[in-house]
Amino acid sequence: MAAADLLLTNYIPVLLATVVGFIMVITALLAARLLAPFSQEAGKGTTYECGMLPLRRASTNVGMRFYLYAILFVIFDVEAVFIFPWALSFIGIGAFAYWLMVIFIAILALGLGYAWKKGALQWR
Amino acid sequence: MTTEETTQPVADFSGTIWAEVDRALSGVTVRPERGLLDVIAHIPRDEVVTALRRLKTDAALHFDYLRSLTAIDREADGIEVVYHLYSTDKKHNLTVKTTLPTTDLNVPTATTVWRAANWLERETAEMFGIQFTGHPDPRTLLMPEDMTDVHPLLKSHPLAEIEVLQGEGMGYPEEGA
Amino acid sequence: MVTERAREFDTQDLLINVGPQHPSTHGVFRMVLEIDGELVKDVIPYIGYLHRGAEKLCETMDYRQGIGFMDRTEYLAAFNAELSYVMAVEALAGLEVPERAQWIRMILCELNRISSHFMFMGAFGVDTGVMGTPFIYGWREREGIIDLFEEISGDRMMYAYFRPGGLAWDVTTNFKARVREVLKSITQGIKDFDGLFTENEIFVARTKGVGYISAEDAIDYGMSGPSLRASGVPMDVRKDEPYLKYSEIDFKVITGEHGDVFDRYHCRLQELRESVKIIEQCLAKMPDTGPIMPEKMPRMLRTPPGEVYLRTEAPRGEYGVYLVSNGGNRPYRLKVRSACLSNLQALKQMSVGQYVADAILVLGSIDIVLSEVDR
Amino acid sequence: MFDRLPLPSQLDRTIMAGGTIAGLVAAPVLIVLLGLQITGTISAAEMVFYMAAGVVLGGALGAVLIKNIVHASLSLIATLLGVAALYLLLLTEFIALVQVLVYGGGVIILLLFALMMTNAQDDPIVQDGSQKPFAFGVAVLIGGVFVTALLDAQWGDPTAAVIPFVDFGARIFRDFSVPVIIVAVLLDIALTGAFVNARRAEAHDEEARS
Amino acid sequence: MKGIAKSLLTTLSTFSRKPVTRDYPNVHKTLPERDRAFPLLLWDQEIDEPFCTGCHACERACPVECMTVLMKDNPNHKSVGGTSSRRKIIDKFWIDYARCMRCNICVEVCNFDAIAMNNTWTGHETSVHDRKDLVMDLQMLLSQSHAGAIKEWVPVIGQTNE
Amino acid sequence: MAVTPGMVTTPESPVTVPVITPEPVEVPLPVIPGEHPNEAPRLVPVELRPGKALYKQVLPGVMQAPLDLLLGASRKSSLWPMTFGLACCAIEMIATFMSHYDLDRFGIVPWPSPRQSDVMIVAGTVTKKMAPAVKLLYEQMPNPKWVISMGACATNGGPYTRYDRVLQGVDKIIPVDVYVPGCPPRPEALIDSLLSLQDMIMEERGSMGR
Amino acid sequence: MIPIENFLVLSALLFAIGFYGVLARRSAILILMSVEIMLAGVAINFIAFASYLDHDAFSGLVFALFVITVAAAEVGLALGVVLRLFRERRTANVDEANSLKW
Amino acid sequence: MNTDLFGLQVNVWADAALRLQLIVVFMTVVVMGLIWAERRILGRFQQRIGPQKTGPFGLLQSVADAVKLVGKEDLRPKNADPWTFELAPFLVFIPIFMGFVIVPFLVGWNIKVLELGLLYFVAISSVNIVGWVMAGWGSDNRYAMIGGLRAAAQSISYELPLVLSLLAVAMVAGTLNLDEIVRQQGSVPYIVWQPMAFAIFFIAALAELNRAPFDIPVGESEVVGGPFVEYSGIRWSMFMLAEYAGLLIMAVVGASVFLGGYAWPLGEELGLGWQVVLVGAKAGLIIFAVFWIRASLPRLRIDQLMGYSWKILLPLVLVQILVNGLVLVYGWSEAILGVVGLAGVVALVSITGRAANRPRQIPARAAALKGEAA
Ligand code: SF4
Ligand code: SF4
Ligand code: SF4
Repeated sequence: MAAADLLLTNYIPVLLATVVGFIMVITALLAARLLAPFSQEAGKGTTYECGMLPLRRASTNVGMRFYLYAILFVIFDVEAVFIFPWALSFIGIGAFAYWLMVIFIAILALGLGYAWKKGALQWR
Repeated sequence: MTTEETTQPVADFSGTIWAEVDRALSGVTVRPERGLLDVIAHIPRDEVVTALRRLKTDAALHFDYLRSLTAIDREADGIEVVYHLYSTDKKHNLTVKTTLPTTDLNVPTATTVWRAANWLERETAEMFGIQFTGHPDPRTLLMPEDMTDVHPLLKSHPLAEIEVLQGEGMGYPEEGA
Repeated sequence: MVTERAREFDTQDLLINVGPQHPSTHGVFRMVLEIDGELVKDVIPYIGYLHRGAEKLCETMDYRQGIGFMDRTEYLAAFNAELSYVMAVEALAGLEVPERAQWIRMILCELNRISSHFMFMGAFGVDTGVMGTPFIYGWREREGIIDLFEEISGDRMMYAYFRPGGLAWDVTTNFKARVREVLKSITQGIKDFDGLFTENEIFVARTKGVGYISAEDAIDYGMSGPSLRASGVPMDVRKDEPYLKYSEIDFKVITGEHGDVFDRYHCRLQELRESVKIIEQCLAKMPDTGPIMPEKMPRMLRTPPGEVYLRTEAPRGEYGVYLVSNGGNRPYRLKVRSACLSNLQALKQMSVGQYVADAILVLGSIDIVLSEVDR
Repeated sequence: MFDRLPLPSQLDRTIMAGGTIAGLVAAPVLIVLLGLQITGTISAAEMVFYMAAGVVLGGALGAVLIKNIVHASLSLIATLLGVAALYLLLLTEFIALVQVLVYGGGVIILLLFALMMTNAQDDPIVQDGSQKPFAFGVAVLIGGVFVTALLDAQWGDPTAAVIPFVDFGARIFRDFSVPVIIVAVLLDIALTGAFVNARRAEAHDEEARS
Repeated sequence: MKGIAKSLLTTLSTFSRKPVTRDYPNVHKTLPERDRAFPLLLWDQEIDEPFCTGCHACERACPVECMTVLMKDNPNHKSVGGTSSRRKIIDKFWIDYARCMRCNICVEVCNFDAIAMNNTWTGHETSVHDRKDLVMDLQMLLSQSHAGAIKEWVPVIGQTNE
Repeated sequence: MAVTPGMVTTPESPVTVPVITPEPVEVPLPVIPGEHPNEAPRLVPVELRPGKALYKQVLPGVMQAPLDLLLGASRKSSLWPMTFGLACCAIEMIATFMSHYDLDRFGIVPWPSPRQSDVMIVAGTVTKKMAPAVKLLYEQMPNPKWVISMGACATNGGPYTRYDRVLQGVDKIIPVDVYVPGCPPRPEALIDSLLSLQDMIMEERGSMGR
Repeated sequence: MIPIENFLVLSALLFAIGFYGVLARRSAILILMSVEIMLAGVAINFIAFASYLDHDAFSGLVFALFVITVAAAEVGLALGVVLRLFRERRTANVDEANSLKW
Repeated sequence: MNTDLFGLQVNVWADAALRLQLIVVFMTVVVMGLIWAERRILGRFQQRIGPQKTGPFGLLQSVADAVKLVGKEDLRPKNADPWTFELAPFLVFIPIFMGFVIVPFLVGWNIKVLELGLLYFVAISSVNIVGWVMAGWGSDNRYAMIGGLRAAAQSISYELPLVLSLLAVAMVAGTLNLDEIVRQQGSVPYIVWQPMAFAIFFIAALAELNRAPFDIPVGESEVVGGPFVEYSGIRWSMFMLAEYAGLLIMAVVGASVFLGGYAWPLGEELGLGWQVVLVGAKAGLIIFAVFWIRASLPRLRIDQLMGYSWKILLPLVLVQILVNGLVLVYGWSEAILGVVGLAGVVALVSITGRAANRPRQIPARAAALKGEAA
């Protein structure tokens, strides 16, 4: 079998898993539809708010912190993306690749350090 | 029943802090009374907050702790507002009372003296219909927010009827049955 | 345009409604937290969801009938509540309580303090997020104490056992042995809690420096009990104005220094140990036999006109009963000075500027009993 | 009618209408694709390609057309994950997984946070700009030009080849060392830039509040 | 980390202990003698009639007013040729268990020792589907004592304030 | 209704019945006699609109029976109460969940949200201030749902009946399935009530479309 | 095997859709999303060429990787700008933010 | 395109479908078992019994719960956003389920051996967080909203330590193929060479699974169940299923990558029975530890939680990777790795302890706000 076919075959279960997962949820929902009683009572559609009627549509002022952490995550996620191929191949290339990665990580660590220093990691 | 009946002779204040209180409250109309465990000082309503502040700031008395604030409905004789004071370092007690006529239930707020008075006054206000003038947050405390005309602790406020759900023949029998 | 929008935006801080039905409000307390991100900007407490008129009803009850209602105002430490009430009646009526009854009252009250503190530990532990374990520890120890109470008084929570003048009936014959037995399991429980929390880094990180209140503020708000003592004010009615036999007992008033959540927790933990000590002393000093009621008790107790404000140290702080009599067999006016109400007032002071999670901890750390707050 | 039927409240009009339309559109396509596959006209890979392409294009269309921005971003997720499937079909396993890792986990969360900090707070519905028709024209033009050009060109019949992952890594770190460092610096700049921005915004908030 | 280890060990030690659970529906804990469930009326086994004379003392003393007492002339009184020395006897008696707060006051005020708190499990397992069923009438109040299951409530023997 | 004046009958008049003219009713708000006008509308009983399970409508009766049995059995073994303590009774309720009684043995575990709970244990005094919240929480529970009224207060106001801020029994606003007397009931009594609720569920399993 | 044209046409369409979004949308965040779509189209193109035509050099792959990387960085940075804009102007609409003196 | 399914030659599609069917059954059963076990174990930790009356030893408890949840009305609040609310269970559950594809249960019994299995695992497990945010946003509930945001913030913060700690092992193993990684541990499990990576993996896994002490998104005492407050019945049980399936996957992956899965200590040639016992025991150990921690530790606060990941775990795991690289590229002995790893664990412990025992202080901002409020 060609390498290409092999690769695609490998991912057949992944495709199927998506479908099966979907089917599972749908089946469960349908089963509930069949077995569960449904009614429309007056207060049922209200949002749970510890027994009080909700005041207005829930909206939230998401702190800037959440966003900062998300940026940090994206940046370091990308870093991880670079580390992955490196991790498996650097031995073959030798010390050069290793030190390249050290520099790479160091630069990013610098950024993290800067953010840390500036209090971006401090959740106030 | 009025408080006069329980008033002890004035000579009886030995061993209490009355002398100190009297000194601190010079200039304020105050009528002492010997209570069971401490001295009760009757102060007219207009002067009560001044007196309370003096009692708090006076170095020798230093009543920095408001134990309790409540009122007593004396029906025809008006409503008494009662302050129980305590000093956390001098460790002595004092009861301060002021009487409001039923026609005019107003008394200056003590929240300016102790923050502790805040909720206590709110409670007293809604329970007796007293107005604490100058109160920073005059909402109801225990009653629903839109019920400002019900004052359950007044003697005139009736108790509810017991709901009779007693099966056949389970109503209370007529008198003499 | 811009400024208008800005103003609009500023009022848009998220309001979350916590309670009246919320796992961590210990009953039907409700507070509205105004939060900015995760920080609490304002707390608006709402109480009164359990206002059921104990004071009003007691005005229609004779003194013995009122005891049951007192039980129910402070259901976690019913003995302590009963004690204040009956002592107020005794003070008004001028009754002398036999010595043995006083010792028994002391033991029972301290035991009740222990059980109440244990329940605090449990509920507080659950607030910090441990899955049930502390809750169960606390209730396990409480169950032991409750069993003892039940043997003595016949009920698990609402004992109705103290009477003006003494006790309703005598304790069981194996009382002392049973108390010792219970004390042993309590000691184990204290150890469990100590091990579970006191040094736990996460617990410490969550509680130290959180919910701070200074001694001055605490006094100004009229706080009392362990919540006040944690701020460093050694105010304890048992020491300052001893009642029962506390003057004959050697015990420390536990104070904290920092006035934060951890101190409030730790004060209670140490108070548990103190209470155990007190009970041990009481057991040693208590006479084995003797009367528990004064000789001549009227069938229907009447009090001379007068008034008394009687305070005792309940687990949550100063439980005061202000009793006004007009000479009948029932109070003319009864006011319960609730420690929780005053402690709760300081909630805003303590939790503003903290994280949402901390606000919950602060609420847990002042250990409220809603029926005492609302009565 | 909807009130009378013992319908669960959640199967309300939106979902029913949406689901019906989606089902009506998707079902025939799926059936055709399956039929083609079974009869051997197209390979399984091609079938998957068409499905993925449908998801990608549908998602992209949704992302640019839907008014509710949260829904638009949901739709974008479909596109980005579908693109990962396309990468897979292009036999680049690694890039596909990277796509899932970076976009599925990171960028989308970032976008959602940003959305929730802005419009989605109260009113997630946005109005599109007035240059819609113009934009439509330009887009059709560009798309048309590209597609005709692409279809016109003679691509021969090249076949895809699998690129071993290890070789790929070696290649990057041997031959592209300078770009890698540049990427690091770029990321750093993005990081600090974002922080500075966020800090300014926060400082502004403080000001506005006080 | 030491503290975390300590908490982990604490819970582990709990893990190794025996559960304290009482297997309730199968195992009933022995109730203490003084247990107070709900008030019951006692049956005078000697004369074969209730002790209760319907004197209303308990009814008046009950803080929650959950009792209703009706008395009648005792048909078994000596004066009419019976064996009992009770001139009056209980005619109808209701206690609303749904309202009773188990305060024991009715027991204390009764001069005839005619009422006692149920200290058996039957007094506790009383859940019903209709709250009217919680209003106990004379027959139900007497049945347990009549059968000999309940005699009198224990602490009354000791010193009480009556 | 009003009796129109001047309808006095004379012996000569054949009409002996006073004419009663209905007056137009203007106040749609239900008013409970003796209630504070602000409060009365909040205290009306919850409006029940029981729903039906689909299988009850589509399946023939024979096939329903095993499903009823299965559902009934599992519902009864997995009663999740909402943690809802109101007053003193709540302490005993919590005690019931604790190690000495351990309701988890019966599969009964408390959940904080009404959405995941099956049974509401009203443990304690329902004041009129709290009553709307109780009602709302009950309404927010998904069907099928049950209510246990625990303790004297929830059943009919208990010791506090005579205080007019207290609701005289929670069954004024929501339907109650099991009443547990006691003030507070022992934990065993609560377990007993849950067991009797389980029996009830098994008995009523066929009609349980609530 | 899937013909290469399929991928190329798809990428062109994606690019066009993204382009439409950039032009038609007013909310800055939505514009960024559209840019993401365009970049995805471009990356598909790169990879298609790399794996179909450039069997051993695969620079296209590396380029695609860099595209993804840069896109992520760009989103992070640009959203930062948008957020700041929003905080100061209370709007995320590019039309309203046309005066750049802040 | 045929492949080998337990000795039979079947079409790849059929093979995948069959194996997935097996997983569906297996997952359902194990998840139910896990829920039962959790309740029993937590019960023991609290000196009580746990489910007991439903079926023998309460074994049917989870079944009863599941059936009941199916027969429970399935609500959606009126104001909820229909699309997000409806789609959230799918988005949460499907990625978790897809994660099963690479889990190396036993020799030949995993669904597929992917060359980039580890990368696949980390990539796919990061997707479901979108579902959490959707559930939170769509419910129109403040608790849910806050819970969803917290979940997202927490998950992205701990994703990196998780990924990188797995990567550290992959470096030593020289492959991302999970099966291969397990096989290489025939004699020594990687926990010996990479103890710190394991510690970090465990902590990060706890956080990813929203398990105590990192359960702030679902913390009962704060947000009453987090993003799922408004979900009832079957949808809610989908979330639960996903949660426990995630726990299962994480435990098996952890057991395979660090504890040697089915290979250690006796090599992979063992019979199926022994392999089941080995994997079960190792995964069970991890799961037990999770439950144990749940019964003992308080919840962290959000700032502490985020800080812990970014300030402590991430730097440490980066150092671990660089050290691994150094040792590997210069061909030093693996023992160095073990020693360094142990030192790392010590560092982790002491830094954690130090971080927790900061001196008490009132934050300046809190003080300022307090002034405002007073
Ligand atoms: S029980 Fe006792 S007090 Fe009550 S009516 Fe009968 S005899 Fe009188
Ligand atoms: S026990 Fe108390 S409440 Fe109950 S009937 Fe007797 S007196 Fe009334
Ligand atoms: S029934 Fe009794 S114990 Fe229960 S809430 Fe009411 S007063 Fe408290």
